[in-house]
Amino acid sequence: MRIDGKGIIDRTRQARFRFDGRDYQGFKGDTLASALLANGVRLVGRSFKYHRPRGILTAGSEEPNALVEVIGKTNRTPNVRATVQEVFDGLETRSQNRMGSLKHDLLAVNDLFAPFLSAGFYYKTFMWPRAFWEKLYEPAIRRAAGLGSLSGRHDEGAYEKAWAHADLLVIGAGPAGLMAALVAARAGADVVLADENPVLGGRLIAEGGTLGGEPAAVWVAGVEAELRSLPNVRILTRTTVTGAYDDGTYGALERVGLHKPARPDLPRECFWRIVAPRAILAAGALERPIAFPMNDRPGIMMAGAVRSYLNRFGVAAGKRVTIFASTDSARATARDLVAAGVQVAAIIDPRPDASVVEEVPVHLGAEVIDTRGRHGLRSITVRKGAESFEIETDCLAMSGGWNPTLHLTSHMNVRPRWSEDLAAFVPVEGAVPGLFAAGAANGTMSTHGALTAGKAAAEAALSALGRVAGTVAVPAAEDAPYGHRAIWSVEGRGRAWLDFANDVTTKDIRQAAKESYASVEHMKRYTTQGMAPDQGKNSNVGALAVLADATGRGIPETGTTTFRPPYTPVSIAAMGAGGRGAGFAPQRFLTSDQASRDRGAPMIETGLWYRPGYFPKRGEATWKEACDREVAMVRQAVGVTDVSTLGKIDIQGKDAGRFLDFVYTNTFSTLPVGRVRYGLMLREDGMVLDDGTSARLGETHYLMTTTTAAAGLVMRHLDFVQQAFCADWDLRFISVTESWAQFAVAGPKARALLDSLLEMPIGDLPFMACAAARVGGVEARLFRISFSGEEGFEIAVPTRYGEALFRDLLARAETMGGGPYGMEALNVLRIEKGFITHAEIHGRITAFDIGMEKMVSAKKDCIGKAAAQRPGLWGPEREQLVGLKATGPISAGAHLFRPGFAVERENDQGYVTSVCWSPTLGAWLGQAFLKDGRARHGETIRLVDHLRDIDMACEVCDPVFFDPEGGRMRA
Amino acid sequence: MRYSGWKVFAEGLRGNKGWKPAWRDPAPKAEYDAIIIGGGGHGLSTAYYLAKNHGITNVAVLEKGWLGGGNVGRNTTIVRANYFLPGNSEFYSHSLKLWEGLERDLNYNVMHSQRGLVNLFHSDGQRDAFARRGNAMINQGDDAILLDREGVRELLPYLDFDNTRFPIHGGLLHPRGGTARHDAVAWGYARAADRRGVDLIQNCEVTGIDIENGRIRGVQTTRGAIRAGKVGIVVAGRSGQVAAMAGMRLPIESHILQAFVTEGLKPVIDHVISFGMGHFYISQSDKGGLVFGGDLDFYASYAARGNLPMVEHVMEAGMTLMPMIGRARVLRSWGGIMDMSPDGSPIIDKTHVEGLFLDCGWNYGGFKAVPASGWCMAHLMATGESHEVAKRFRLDRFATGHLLDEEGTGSQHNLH
Amino acid sequence: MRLTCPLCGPRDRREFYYYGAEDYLNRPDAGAPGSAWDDYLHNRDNPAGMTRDLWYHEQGCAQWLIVTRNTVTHAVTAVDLVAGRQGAAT
Amino acid sequence: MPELIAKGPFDGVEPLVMAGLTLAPVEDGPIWSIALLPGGAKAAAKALKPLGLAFPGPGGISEKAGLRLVWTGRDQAFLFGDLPAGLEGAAVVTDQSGGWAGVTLTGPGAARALGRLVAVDVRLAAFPVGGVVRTGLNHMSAVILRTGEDAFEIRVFRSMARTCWHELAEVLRHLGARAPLSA
Repeated sequence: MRIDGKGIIDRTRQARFRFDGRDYQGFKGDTLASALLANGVRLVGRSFKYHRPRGILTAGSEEPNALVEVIGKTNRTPNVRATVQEVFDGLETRSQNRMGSLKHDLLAVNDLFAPFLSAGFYYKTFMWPRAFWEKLYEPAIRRAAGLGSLSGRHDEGAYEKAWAHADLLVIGAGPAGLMAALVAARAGADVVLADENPVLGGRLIAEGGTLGGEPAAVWVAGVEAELRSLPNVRILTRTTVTGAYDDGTYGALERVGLHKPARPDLPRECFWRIVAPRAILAAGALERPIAFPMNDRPGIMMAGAVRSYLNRFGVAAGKRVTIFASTDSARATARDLVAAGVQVAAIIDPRPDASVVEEVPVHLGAEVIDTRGRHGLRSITVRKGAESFEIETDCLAMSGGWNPTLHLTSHMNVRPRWSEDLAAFVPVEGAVPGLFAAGAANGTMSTHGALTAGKAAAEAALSALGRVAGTVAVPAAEDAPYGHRAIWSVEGRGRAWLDFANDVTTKDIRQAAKESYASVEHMKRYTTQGMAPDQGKNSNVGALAVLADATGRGIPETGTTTFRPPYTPVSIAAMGAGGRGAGFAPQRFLTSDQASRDRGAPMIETGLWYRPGYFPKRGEATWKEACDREVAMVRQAVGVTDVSTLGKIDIQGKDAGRFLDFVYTNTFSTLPVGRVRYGLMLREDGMVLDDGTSARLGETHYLMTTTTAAAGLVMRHLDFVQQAFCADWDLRFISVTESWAQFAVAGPKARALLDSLLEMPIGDLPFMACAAARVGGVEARLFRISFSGEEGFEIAVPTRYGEALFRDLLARAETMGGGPYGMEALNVLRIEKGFITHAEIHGRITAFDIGMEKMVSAKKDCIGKAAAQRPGLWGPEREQLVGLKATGPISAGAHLFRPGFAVERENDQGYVTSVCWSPTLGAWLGQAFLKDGRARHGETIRLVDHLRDIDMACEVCDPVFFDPEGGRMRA
Repeated sequence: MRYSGWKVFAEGLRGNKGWKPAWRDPAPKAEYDAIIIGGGGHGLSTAYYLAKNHGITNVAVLEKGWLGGGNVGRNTTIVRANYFLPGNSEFYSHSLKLWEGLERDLNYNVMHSQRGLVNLFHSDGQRDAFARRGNAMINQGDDAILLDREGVRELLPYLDFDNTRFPIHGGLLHPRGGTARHDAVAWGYARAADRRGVDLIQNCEVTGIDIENGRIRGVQTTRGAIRAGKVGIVVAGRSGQVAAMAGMRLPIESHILQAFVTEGLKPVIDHVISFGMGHFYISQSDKGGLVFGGDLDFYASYAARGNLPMVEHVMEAGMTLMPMIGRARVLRSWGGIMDMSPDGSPIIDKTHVEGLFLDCGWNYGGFKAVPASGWCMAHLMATGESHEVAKRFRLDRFATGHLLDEEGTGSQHNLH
Repeated sequence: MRLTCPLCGPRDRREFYYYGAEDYLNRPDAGAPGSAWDDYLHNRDNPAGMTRDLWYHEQGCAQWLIVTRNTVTHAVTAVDLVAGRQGAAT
Repeated sequence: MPELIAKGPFDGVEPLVMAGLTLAPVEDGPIWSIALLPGGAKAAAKALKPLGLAFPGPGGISEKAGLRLVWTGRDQAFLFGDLPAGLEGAAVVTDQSGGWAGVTLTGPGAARALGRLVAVDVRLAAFPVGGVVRTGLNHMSAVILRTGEDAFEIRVFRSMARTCWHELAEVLRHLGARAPLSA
């Protein structure tokens, strides 16, 4: 029911929305909850376990009951708090966690079985027969459990992540927060002011009242206007600070577009990373329910929420309201209702000594012991001393006291402190370095107290930041002492709920304690108390009190569970913004990328790079046909492939050679200028890190090549070795991978092809040599190296000429019966030749395993040399690199067994790392690691791949299958 | 008291007033035959199997906090046997077999659910590496199926097959892999051990280890000195500190592993999915929450809480792999303290002190190992000999080079 | 978590790569016994409290850093250049 | 004789104007990495002096007559422009030309826009005009120069040009879509 003249909603702007298929009318400024209440809708959800009818309990993000699904054009969002979702024209919502209609939820039968569904019942049954768990019990449990549902469709919505740096972060824009922001802003500090609500003011809006003689809202508007006028202030409304992390880093979720119809590019939400050396937590306090019998019916609400709906939204939560509270603030709610013309049937205040000022029936020292009303509250039963009586009412406003909203202060493991006078936990100063609580969040309950505390907190922050605070006057405001008496639960016959969302009752807590789950963590985990969407914001302290009572311990001894981020749930899409599709990792493109795609080459991810798999020709049905052709092309004519992804590190200085001697197992200081050498690099633990060729370009100038996969790894490794062990050596190095486009030209006609475009012919450049060259007027580098086994060269030009050179090379190659070749052919060529890749050097492989122990120079120390001497890394028990030859298909990943032995782990002889069909040799070839393999050449071994259904006899041989003398490379 | 459906029914009828404590709350005795330091999953299962398999019932489990308060109560509940190196293979295979009978053995429903685990791969190289793994699993007697892209699509149609940064080439399906209710595992073992006479002593922190000329004598605790001829250190997460009391310096670095759970949702993910390229894995609990996580925060820490960079990385991985979870909201995040060893495999071994045994280095594979770890640790403590399936988990293997490095990342603790 | 790089100033943790304990700086001599290498590569004090470990400013100046910090509170008390330390020279 | 036509990383890419901001490619000339050798500082300074350049300290830029010397690491700077003589022995010089993809982000609010994307503090006190930072542009490492209060030059590895453009364009698109919102 709307109350004329109350609230800050814009009654000139109507919003039509739907809930469970029915149309309703709200106003701009309404939440779904306030609009539903205004329309007299009380039943909005079903509880998690018993599927009890539930209504709206709160007016904030802590809402445990009123969770709904918001239906968008392309997708839907589950578990949306009706108390947070703002209404707009066209908003479509529906209730969730029901089978059938909300009113007639079939799963409500669970409530009848409640006695058999007590805490932890599922740990004690469903164990027989074994197979029934997955097939029967669990599916049933899963279907019944859960709340809202995802659509299963990709979330196409726009999301954003952003950073902000400030001197001061103010969390919450109530009296304390606004005052703190104002004081800090006037002193010139960079301030970020974040508040969960669309409007500033917090309790000042919810409670109304006056500040400095004027309506609170007017004061708020004045402060907001000033803050918005200052360039050093950033106001983030609809923004919840969700986590406190190390060194002044805070996570915050901004609801950017959720209160509007979806718009392209408009983020639904933005996840902020806010960095501030100081922060003030002014998040206020949360009101506690009372665990009295049958306290979960729609219409039973928090007193503060009832007050907020009245003052902020102009909505009466009921026609005939009763109050059950042990706080003065709830009595104020009653007075606000009366003043607004809403009937208050009675005030039930358990405090015998509480004052009576309201002109309504007040029952002191009384308690509510029962309620009625199937889908909404109809009446309550009150017990006063010996007598008990019934009161007709459709809305009960309850208050068992207030809990400071201190969650962020315990995100770093420091547990809050119990305050006897407040009967609540309060923050421990310094719990989160740089974060200071002020106002109700710190246990200062009066408005004036909050204003003063906010001012003081800002002044303290300013002096810590080395700034001087100006004089800011604190407006006169309500300053009554915090009148309350803790009341946790009321004894009675019916169930009394603590955790509404998870259906945890006082009985469950007492049972858990009795069953040995008496520590607070055990109780929580056994009963699921506090593990629902509200994370126990409404119920944890009450549950703790009940547990303390059940175990005969005090509340502080019983302790509290740790609060962990996020304060309110954050969507995966918001924290994962930017990760969708290709955004997850940078994409790296070769200069030849377009030219390769122009030829229809499928591009394969290798690390962050994209490289061509093969270059299909018309008439080729499979990748293998193309691959076979490309291999033959290289062997018989000439092939061109882009090798720019290999890491290139330019190393210069008098000690460059000495440095390479230290990081490579073999010696480079003796390498003549103009020559290239294959190098093996170990990790300090003796395993092979990487391999590649390094060239000596000048007396003090080397160029190291790494594999594509290990380029970054090697750079980091070299930086470490140099900075840690030889910082004073005369040498510097830098990656030049991106500065050069480099292409391999291989095959019998490679020389002819290159001579046709180089300004000077290759001449007698020997194998494993390098030289400066010029092509098309451009400085180039020429290396005579081969990864294919053919006479091969690599030509490098500055990156900007890469595409032009690649296209030119292909054009020329094609006139010679050659052309481009891709990763597939490259892999076949290297296997035929016995070269290894990271499929072989996979991190568990030593130089000995690949037969390169002689490459570990005995004359010098090098990284990894010592650890490689460990006894377990030598001898016949080690699996050693071998070649495999087979007449039929074989597979990488297969394991090797002695013929005649059972195929089981105990008999495992090794495994296959790479295989290919060799068009050159007309056989299936493989590389494998085999126990004592080098001694077993010629032996027949059984290759078994269960997964691909392959069982093949192979000949063990030397890994070099093709041209073992290397005549073709040196030709 | 034996648990059963009938018991639940009967208790329901009389208002659940008859339930008895799941375990006693005894005061520590002056002496025990064996002491287990650490009341986590591994410690409790060690005590249970000492009693059940070896008849050693005069045992105390000393827990500085509350039972199951360590990583057994802070993990993503995945149970699998998909290792490929001899040494790991047989151990986790043995563990999975124990899991499959655990409910009836413990008379406690730990909700072990074999919903199937899929490891996705994104290149031919990864496919072959997983093939090697899958074949090793089958050679060990476990199960594995290699799925191609279409096979994965059939199983997990909601993944993003079109736009994800690292296209899905296929996956290795481990049908017997799955999940269990983590707390229930600790409680089930605790109750079962207690019923066999083991004393479970909570809020009892070990402050010293008494050694006399190379032999264990007992321990000093916040509840007094307790003597024992055999002591097992089973405190993954704190192994370094406790071992130091016996003068040991371990090959272990402690790291944070964060994990996340969303609000409850109706069933949407049936399997356990692991996305290697993104260091992301996910499953859905019976309560409906999506339970997921990623890699370590990577810096040594005992804070049991992490920071945003890894949080964001995990969420981004989820969004590139399966954007349908975008609107699920993360309800809670937590961090466990991982014993990271230099080869990613655990240690179950004797120490230089006679009668002092060590069970540690579980990296982030500890949960699924709970049954076999206790089984083998109990065997070692009872017989003085390593159990057949755990004989490679030696403390000296790093010195000798007999490594069990599944990741192949070498002697850098946080890379495993 | 933020580290103040001696060259680049305060930066978010995500710009850095973590290696491990400071031990990795104390590389034994080539001839040192196996136990020395075992300690160097594997065994750690792994303190719950103050520690010194190695970070690399990968997205920044590419410097290796020695960070003095607390493993329980995550408080960072000092960040120094590896290259600038005593004995960096050999 | 082949004719090799040079191609930049952003050839054919038009500037993007949105939310009052302009994202545009930069055409770079020669880029030289100059890394001082141990004890080479004096000699390097001597070689740079005639050009009116000083070797910059961390975060610094030395600029004169079209030459720009930008700090990029410990005892290391990138020279944008032609290489002077006389650095031999004092420093290691490496050609980085063409290895970097550069864009400018300019217009009112450019600082806040960039600040949304990068983890570093871009407020003037932390990142003054005429300064440089090496930091992450989301998942890429970048070299970012501040040429004005609301003007930046951003460089990443050439191969990542597309991702760099995408990341920045996203920021602009989101800001553009937010603009009509009343806070």
